[in-house]
Amino acid sequence: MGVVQKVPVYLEKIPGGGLITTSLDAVLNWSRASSLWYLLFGTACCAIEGLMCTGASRYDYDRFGMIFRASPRQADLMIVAGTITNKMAKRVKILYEQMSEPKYVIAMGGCAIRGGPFYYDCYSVLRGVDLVIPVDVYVPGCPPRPESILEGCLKLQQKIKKQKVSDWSKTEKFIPEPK
Amino acid sequence: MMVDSPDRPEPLTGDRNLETEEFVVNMGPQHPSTHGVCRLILTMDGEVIKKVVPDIGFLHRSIEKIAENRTYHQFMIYTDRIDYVSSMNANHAWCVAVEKLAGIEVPERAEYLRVIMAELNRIASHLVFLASFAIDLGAVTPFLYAFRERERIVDLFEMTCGQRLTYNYMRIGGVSKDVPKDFVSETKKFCSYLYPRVDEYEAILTENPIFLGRTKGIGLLDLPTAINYSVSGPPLRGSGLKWDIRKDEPYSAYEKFDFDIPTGENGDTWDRYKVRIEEMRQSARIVEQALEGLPEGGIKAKVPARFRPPQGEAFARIEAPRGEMAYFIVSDGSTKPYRVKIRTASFCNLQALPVMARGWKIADIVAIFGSLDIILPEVDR
Amino acid sequence: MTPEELTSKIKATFAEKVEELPAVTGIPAFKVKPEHLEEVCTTLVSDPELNFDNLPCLGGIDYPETNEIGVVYCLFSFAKRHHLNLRVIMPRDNPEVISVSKFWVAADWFERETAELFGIKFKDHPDPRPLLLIEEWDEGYPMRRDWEGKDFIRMPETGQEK
Amino acid sequence: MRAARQVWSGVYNLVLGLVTVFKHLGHKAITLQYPDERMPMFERSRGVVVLLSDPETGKLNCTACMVCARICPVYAIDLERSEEPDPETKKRYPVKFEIDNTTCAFCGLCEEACNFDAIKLTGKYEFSVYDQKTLLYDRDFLQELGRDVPYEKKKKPLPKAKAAPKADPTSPKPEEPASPKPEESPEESPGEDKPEA
Repeated sequence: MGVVQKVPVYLEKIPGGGLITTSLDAVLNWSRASSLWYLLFGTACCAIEGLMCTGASRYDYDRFGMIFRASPRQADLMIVAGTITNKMAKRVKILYEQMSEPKYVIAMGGCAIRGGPFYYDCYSVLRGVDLVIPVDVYVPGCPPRPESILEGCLKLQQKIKKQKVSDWSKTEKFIPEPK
Repeated sequence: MMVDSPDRPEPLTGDRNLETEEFVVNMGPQHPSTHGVCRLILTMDGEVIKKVVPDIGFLHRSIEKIAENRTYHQFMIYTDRIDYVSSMNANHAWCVAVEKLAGIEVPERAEYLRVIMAELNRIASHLVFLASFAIDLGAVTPFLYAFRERERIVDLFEMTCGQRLTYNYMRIGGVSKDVPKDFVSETKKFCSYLYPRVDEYEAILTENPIFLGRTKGIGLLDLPTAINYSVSGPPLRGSGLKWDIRKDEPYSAYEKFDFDIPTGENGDTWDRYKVRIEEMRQSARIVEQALEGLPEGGIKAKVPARFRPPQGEAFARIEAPRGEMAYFIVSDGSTKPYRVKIRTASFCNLQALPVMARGWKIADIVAIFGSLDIILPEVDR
Repeated sequence: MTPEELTSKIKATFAEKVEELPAVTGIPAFKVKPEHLEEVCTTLVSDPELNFDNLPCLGGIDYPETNEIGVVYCLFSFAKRHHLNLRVIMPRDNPEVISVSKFWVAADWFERETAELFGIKFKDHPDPRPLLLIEEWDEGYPMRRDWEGKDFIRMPETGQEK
Repeated sequence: MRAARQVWSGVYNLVLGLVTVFKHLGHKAITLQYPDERMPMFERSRGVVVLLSDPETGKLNCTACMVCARICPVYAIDLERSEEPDPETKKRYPVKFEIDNTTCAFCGLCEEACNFDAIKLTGKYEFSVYDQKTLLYDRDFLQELGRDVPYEKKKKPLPKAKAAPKADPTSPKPEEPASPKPEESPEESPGEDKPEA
């Protein structure tokens, strides 16, 4: 935890500092929410709906300032589209760790949320991507319609707009909780 | 490996006195051009590929194990997820196999509806191929065009069965729902809309010098190798064999329709692309014929909810967009299958990738991989 | 060749090395002892009348009741347009069979998959690494019917199977 | 000569591609401005699962016969039946009806199996949440979701349907459940129609 992260916390305590942090919040969150670059990370069925169809002509991610990136280093948002197997789980974690802060995750479809149709009688599927990485928004569906995933993105934008710079100091380590 | 093509280019060309060292490049599992989660371990000599080892299993969802614990009706929803780009064909394969096993007669209208749906889905699948193949090679425009047309097919499907991707439309002994009123006219409209669109893709891509440079003569697959590797579908036809299960072992109502089997000559990347483009036109032709002759009547044979096929085994294969899709079912007379072996086209086609990619540049592997049109859940199941 | 001709031809060629099974939806099926498989496959590939050049499907099958495990080979000939179904049945404890990937390369991955999921050993396989499961898999052979794993949740009974 | 032809073909095809792309300049965009503009959903669209209620009494149509829970391939429906029939409608009702939207595959088999117009997949799709646990929908929420869903009441299968199977493939009723359903419901859920009969 660096000094820079603590600055907003102290800034908030001095008189008039609150005004600065809130306007800083507004500017930062507005820019973050309106340029969510997402990682091209599709594994199964949801990749067609969530990444290809939604990125193509009819529904168009670009309208929300969302552009796909092939590299996790340039991405802010990871749309986990599809089943995550045990073999893939480690790689998902690596990909998530490679993304630069601030980073957000949308779990798209039943499989990414909790294993979906592969919850029972299955020996190789990870039952929920939130067992390995923290998830911000869950979009149910199998697969969800492009509108649903767009709505999930809008929900995420709302979440981002509520963030505070003073929360930076609270960098939590993610501990997956056993279900 | 026993089979080795003699006319494959040598990996190293020119006079080289410098000592070089091979190195390994890891491609995937998350890579935009692997269309999912496939890892390719490339052994390189400079820019030239010496060896490709595909590492699969990142999407192994144990569908064969699930099949042993679901009834024949319930397993239908998993067939959707084996090949999600052409769910209708995957459904169709399962239905054909189970109907063969139990000896169920399907009403003619249902067979026609199945053919219409399967062919529309073939077009949709080839459009996804075109979109991803073009974007892999750096052309973004066909991606937008192809998905524009695909949305119309998806609308037709949603109108009929309610879903956009995992249709779950067919049932053992027929189809789940009859088509809505304006389906026939809408589909006819779509077919006549499609032909000029396919010409448009061809105008953008087929003879484009950049596209030709990236695809013509790249990734050769000769016919004996293709057969020995059990390659099927457009890669096999691209290698020059006039073989299509729809024509040669007709199932459903395919023997009633008139269509051509496009074939390639050299078995290169461009031929595989061209075969798919031509197949779109032929599929549209089949759809038009099926709509013309769509008979009246029932859409579902009587199949009990607790469906118990007789003891026995069945092997049925169909021509899915990516090639041959087969189910081997063993029944012990209960409501659940004893064993289901799913043979998918991509599994075998991907196996032939090392032969095709050896000796080409690293940039070509994107084109070769794209031309195989691999769907990873089909590989791993 | 029609299925009947094929059946009689195979019976004539291999005599007691093969044992006829009920046909699989019109496809002649034969049981082969594991020790005869190599010989049978050599003839199937090289005989100009049989000429099986293609292997569309290969899979394992488990019979825990009789303590047996088997491999099913679906063969096809593009030259002659006929199908054949071969089966090798082995004891379940230490199943071992010759690899057919030298006849049909397509068998390579099929056999790796079967070896991994069913625990059948394929002798002389060119690349006997696991294929699908995670690298550190140690829970046995999941496709065997009596397999139980620690992460495996069975679907609760819903009354469909009565 | 060959080189000249190649150059000509290259230039011609590049221009052809450009012309094709520029032809689209005047076309109307097909992009859907999602939050402001929505697609009209098809009647058969399979979105979220809802429970339907009788428009007259406002009570659930469901008689907790368990057919949907049995047919569900992913075990997403958790259903518990009441001990006593409802005093007003003289029918049993579900005490607990939970649909797990995380495992649900939206396949529509439950809707097809239901004989009482009780469960339906609707065209609603906006259900993303911040917390996974809220995706378990209980009976009251599902009923609330289904309040504004229009539906056509199916003809209720008679308990004696086994004796007279109605063979009418020509009738325009594609949503009719699979033919064996009428003979199945009495044996699978004994006594659910008894109070009315």
